Amino acid sequence: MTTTTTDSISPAPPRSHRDWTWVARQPLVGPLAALILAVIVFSIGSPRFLTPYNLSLIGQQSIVIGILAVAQTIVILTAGIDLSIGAIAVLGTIVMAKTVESAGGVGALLIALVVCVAIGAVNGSLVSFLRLPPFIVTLGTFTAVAAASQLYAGSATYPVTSPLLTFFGQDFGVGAWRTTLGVGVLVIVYIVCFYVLRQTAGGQHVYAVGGNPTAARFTGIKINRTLLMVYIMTGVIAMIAAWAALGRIPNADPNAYQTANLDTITAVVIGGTSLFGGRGSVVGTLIGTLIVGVLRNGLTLIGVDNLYQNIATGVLVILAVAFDQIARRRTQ
Amino acid sequence: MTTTTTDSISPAPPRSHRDWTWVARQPLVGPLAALILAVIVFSIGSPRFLTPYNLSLIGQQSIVIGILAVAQTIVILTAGIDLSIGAIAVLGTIVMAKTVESAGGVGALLIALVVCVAIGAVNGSLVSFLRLPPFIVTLGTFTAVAAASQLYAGSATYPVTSPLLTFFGQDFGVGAWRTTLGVGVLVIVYIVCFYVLRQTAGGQHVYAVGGNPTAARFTGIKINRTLLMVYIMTGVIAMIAAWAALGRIPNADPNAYQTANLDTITAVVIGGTSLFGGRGSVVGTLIGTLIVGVLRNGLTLIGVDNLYQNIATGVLVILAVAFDQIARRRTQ
Amino acid sequence: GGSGTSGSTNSGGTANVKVGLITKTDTNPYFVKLREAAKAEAAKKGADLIALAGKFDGDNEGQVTAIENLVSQGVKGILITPNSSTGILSAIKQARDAGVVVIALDTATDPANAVDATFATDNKQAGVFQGKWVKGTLGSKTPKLLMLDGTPGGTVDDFRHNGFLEGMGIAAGSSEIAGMENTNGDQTKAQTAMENLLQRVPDANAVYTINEPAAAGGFQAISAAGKTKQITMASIDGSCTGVQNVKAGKIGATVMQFPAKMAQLGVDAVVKFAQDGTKPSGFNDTGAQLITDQPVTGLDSKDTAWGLQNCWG
Amino acid sequence: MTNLETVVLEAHNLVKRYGSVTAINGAEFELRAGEVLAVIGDNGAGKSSLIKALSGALVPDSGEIKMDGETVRFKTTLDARHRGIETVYQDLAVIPALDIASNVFLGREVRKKGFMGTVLRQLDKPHMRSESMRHLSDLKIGVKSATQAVETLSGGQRQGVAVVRSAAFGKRVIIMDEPTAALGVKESGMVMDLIRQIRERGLPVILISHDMPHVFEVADRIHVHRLGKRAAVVDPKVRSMAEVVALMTGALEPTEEERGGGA
Amino acid sequence: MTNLETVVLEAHNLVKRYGSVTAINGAEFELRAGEVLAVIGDNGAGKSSLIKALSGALVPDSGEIKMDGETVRFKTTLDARHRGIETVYQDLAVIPALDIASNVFLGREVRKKGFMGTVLRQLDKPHMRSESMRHLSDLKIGVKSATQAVETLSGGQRQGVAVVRSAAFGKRVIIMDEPTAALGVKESGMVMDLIRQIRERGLPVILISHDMPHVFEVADRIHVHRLGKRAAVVDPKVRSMAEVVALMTGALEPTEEERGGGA
Ligand SMILES: Nc1ncnc2c1ncn2[C@@H]1O[C@H](COP(=O)(O)OP(=O)(O)OP(=O)(O)O)[C@@H](O)[C@H]1O
Ligand SMILES: Nc1ncnc2c1ncn2[C@@H]1O[C@H](COP(=O)(O)OP(=O)(O)OP(=O)(O)O)[C@@H](O)[C@H]1O
Ligand SMILES: [Mg+2]
Ligand SMILES: [Mg+2]
Repeated sequence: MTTTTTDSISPAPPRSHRDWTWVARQPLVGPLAALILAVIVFSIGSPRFLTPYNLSLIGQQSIVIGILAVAQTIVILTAGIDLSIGAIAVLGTIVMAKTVESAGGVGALLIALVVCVAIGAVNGSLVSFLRLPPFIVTLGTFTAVAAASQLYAGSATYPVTSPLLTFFGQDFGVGAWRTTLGVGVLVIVYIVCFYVLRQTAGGQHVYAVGGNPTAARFTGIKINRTLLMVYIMTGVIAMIAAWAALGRIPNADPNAYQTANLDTITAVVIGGTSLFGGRGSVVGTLIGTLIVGVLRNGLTLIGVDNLYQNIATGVLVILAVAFDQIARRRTQ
Repeated sequence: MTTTTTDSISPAPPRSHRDWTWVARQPLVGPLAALILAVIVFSIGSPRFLTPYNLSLIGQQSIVIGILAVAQTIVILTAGIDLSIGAIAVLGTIVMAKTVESAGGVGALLIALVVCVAIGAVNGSLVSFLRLPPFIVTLGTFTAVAAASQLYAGSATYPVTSPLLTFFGQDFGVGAWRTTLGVGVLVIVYIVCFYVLRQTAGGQHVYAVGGNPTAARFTGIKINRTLLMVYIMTGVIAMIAAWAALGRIPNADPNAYQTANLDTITAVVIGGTSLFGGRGSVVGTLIGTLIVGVLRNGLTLIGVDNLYQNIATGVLVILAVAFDQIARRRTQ
Repeated sequence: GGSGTSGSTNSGGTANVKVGLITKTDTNPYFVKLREAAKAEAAKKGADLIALAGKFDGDNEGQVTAIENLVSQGVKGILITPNSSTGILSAIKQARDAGVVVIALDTATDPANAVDATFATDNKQAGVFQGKWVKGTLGSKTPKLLMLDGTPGGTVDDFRHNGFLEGMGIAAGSSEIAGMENTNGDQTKAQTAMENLLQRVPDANAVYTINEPAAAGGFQAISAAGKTKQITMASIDGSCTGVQNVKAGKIGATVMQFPAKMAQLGVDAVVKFAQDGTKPSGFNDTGAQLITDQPVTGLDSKDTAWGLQNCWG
Repeated sequence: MTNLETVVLEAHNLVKRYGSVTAINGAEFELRAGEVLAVIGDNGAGKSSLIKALSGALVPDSGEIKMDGETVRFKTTLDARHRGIETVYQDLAVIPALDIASNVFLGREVRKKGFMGTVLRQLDKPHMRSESMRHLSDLKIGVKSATQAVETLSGGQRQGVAVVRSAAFGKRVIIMDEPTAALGVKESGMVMDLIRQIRERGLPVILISHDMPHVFEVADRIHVHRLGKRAAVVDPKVRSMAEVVALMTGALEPTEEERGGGA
Repeated sequence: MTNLETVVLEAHNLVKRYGSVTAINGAEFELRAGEVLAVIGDNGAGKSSLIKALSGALVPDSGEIKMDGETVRFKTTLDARHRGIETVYQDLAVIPALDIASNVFLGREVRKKGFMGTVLRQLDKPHMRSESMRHLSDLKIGVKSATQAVETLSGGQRQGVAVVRSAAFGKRVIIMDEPTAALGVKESGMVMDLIRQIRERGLPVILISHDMPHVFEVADRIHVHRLGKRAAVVDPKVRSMAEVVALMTGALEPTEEERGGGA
């Protein structure tokens, strides 16, 4: 696949040297090492940590933020940011819960999909056609959507019993290794988005639009269409997250997931994706999500209080990122 | 000051045309026009809006966020972001309130200054020497500092009576036009930072570091020192904001100003500063702060309900930014 | 959600009893008091207390995660100030199925029998006390009411708000409500909100506040506008700062709640369960007490001296 | 002067202002079928702005662009591309974080055959890589692998990637804005060869260059740009290098015919 | 070969690897007092990497750099600058949003005299502007005003700003990496003049260029770089242009003396 022409630089440094730098230069080594380290430490700290049940718990606790973080990754790859994504998912849960009686399970899902996609399309149109800063646009829709959720829910919460809406709460697995379908959805969303970003033209255009917008424009990429599609996709993913959320907590609550935006951005940044666009991957985001989940769970298992957990999480996240930087700097 | 050499392009389009684009191309026309428009609309909507007392109120309500937003602007100009700035200011108020009895007013101010600068220096060191993403670093210090405030305050609030600490709450003015010294502090902080950014070498370096870090490095700018100084300055400004906050509310509360980070970033972005660094000004931020303050005040005066106020603010902020974009696009 | 069952029963006999506490947030002074009291009680009884919390009011996901992790950790009992919703019910059910005793503190679940027992205040009743006092103080004046609310949709917020209106005898949406603003229970936001409200309704005469920080912010604005004489304001919480403010005349009256009492009762119940398997049950009202130095006839109240002895924080 | 050769691309009275700077100031332009037209001029004369207007990268304030005699309005580079105009821009239009193959095929990616390609829209990366490497080695530009990110290439290698892209895909007109500016002697030579090959394929080329020997080597006609407009079109067989440079700087006046657009 | 002329800047056995790419592969380097040394080589040969190592913009993995016979370690460009080395980089080191004057004086801003300058540290913007304009017009680079943001300049004008910066401030050594790549005929000529003037001032210049006529016009010696190391140093008075190009591509073997670093 690769041709070395005779004129290129001699590519023959001693093997031992090369092997090491090759590993350390991979963008995800840092976060991955941090994740593995955390797992090892907590396994020693608590005998319960590595049990199938507990690992399944960590997976379940990561479902909603994990799914939303995929969408956030794609938006950030275009040099954007989405502050409204959590609010869209919350509105999605409320729409599902309130329409399921009259419209039925499938109907409720479709209505929620339409609503989420419509909001995504509004974000996308403002960002692409009017070239407004995504921060302001999504802050605006965040405020508006959150208020709309409150008004629509009449500030009440809605328990959900429909088997279709809570479908992703069901168990599956083999022997002691059981988890919920929601974890499966999480995995599938990651695989699909990974494929789209890496193996399709649309994915390449996402990187191009974020990496060098002028160049993307010059090469004839339809920037507006790419951005619009990205925000619409965000709406779709938010709807999936909403559905999975009802599987995990069968209750639609306008006050839920208020920190989802910050949480998803944190997962994305820990995963090594640049906030300036054009660089990063969803795999990093998955690792970032898991790091946060493992810390939260592990610190509880070893009996650390919330207040100290917050401090510890902050410090450990900084360490994880620092580790990454240092590993990469050694090879520069 | 400017020499037109004979070889440069002929600069003689018809005057009428040039005059108009010149105005519309100024970076702050959009936000300024939006602010003026809002003022006009609210003046018509409520007879109380344009009273000296009400205008002074808007000024007072803008003091703390306005001062913090200056620091946020400088950080964002370096392509960074500071999520900890509100938490630092809150810790500042608690330190002042808790040390004033033993250390006296001046002592309390000095201790608070040391604490705020120390946290800023931690942020700055991690961002500059370890090259960690500012988002993660300041999210970490935010969590840690917020928790530290809770622990240090024992989750209680501290009323402040020291005349020095509440000094900026005093009135001044002529006739009906009265306001507090805090508004004066706000204005002074803006003037000083404007001067530093525009008229000193350090300020130029802030733009350079944010605009093109490689180029800044190649031209021999001390990037690390510049970044460190910026975050230290953030600490200083946070301490001033804390002092001014006690002038406005003579009570130190670990739960205060939780949305300060988002509020300052919003003001910065509305003011036309790019989140990608290197472009923007504190004047824009001041206008951004005032836009938000005017909307909040004006919407209450004309009797808009809270939830609808949120929606309206979101929409109006988007409109303000859209206005700016369209004005500038017409001239591109 | 959630799956499987865990071997959460405490196998080691030598270890201390482990008690989990989950509050709505870990920054609200009210919950901080509750946490501190629980810690103290646990220390006294030789139990280990792990304190967790949601990230914000309404963080169901955070509370569910906390329950799951505590069960996985192997606690004997969980004390929880549940969020508004029924959202955490299935997680509570799983915990109980795993042999953990679950006790609601401060706020009842819906339905109440989703937990083993409840030690709580009736927030609605507290709101009614506040409303009755304001109405009694206004006397024959037609109320022109400003409301400094908390967070839209919070259960406690709704209970207090509705209770207040009931105590005042005002229907929701009545024209006597001259203005409402959300303050998130934050002093700064409350001050800004009150400043702006007073610009719109300069002749307001009654103010409802969601909690004492909001009342402090409200007072700041009212006194700056020189309207302290004209306006009657009350609050709910019973923190020592709040009672001080009542004593200083900044707040007319406050309704005291007793977080420490709930926490002590809760910890005791779990320890007892660990010792002899007795499960607590039922709803146990820990009470609400109107505190004011300007009593209204026909309304039970205590003065600030009593309040300062019994306050929290 | 009338001429009998077919005009492929022409522009009349183009104007583009940036605030008080007039980058294009009533420029004329004419490209004939199958010719190599060099565009030369001082720095800041407006050459890049002119070809940006011709390729849709900027929309002129006024003036007219015609292709095959028909008036066209290019709002984006895509509009121009659909008409078969491919451009190498001076501000290199590459995406730093993407690899060489992705950059070469950006905007016209090749999908796999069969189910994976048509339904799942999977890219045929191996194909794109081998094609890119083939084109690059045609230009004797040595890179190690098509999976290398463009940001790790040397200045010249990057330039090579941009040249390859336009040369490989141009259907009607190929525009190159200083394609050899960063290239070595050998690589520049290959680009000159490439331009000749393109002309042999019958495609016209617009070449902006400051390198007079190169210009005189390949150009059929030379468009001299000065102060935002066309000052003259000269025949390199008639005018010497020194004369052309003098025309460019205004030291020499063009003949009436040259001023009007040449023969 | 020993030589009697003073060596100002030299490097021995420099190595710099990027993962599996070796950009500098045991390179030697020697710059003598008062000379113009041209560095030439194919794209990707490692010329830019070499001068980045010499100017502190990258830290080599191994090898030694000496200035005036004394070993130096440049960790940043500032270290090199303190020693009087000024560089024009190929990846233009300009700040797009700042104006021309600020770019020219970046990192060595001039403050006002008196109270405003010493206490309030105010910049002397009028002075910096007029100085920048003076330098630019010395190079015959026409720009409208020194307050124009660099991002609005044409490619060549930007290059001019970068050249002006180094030429104006170099004290011991001036390094230029393809300074004329984007410049017009006239402007390139001015840069060549400038290089001669600098030599007359007694300062040595390192010039990387792909333009052989330019190289032969000003260079005293030519350093030929190939596959990451120095292949030869030749005397332009001895070797012809064709021979040098052949050396560069490996078609011709250098003499023993040339291989060793020339006379
Ligand atoms: N975006 C812009 N804003 C303001 N002025 C601009 C902009 N782009 C170009 N200009 C100005 O327009 C003029 C022409 O620029 P252009 O890039 O077309 O020149 P050029 O002939 O290609 O020069 P070069 O040979 O140096 O590349 C220059 O004076 C430049 O400063
Ligand atoms: N940051 C980097 N990461 C990986 N490889 C790099 C990096 N920088 C340079 N290289 C590689 O090192 C080699 C030498 O590059 P360099 O820029 O020094 O070449 P050059 O001689 O200046 O070429 P040109 O004449 O094209 O400017 C090239 O093969 C390039 O791909
Ligand atoms: Mg150009
Ligand atoms: Mg180079």
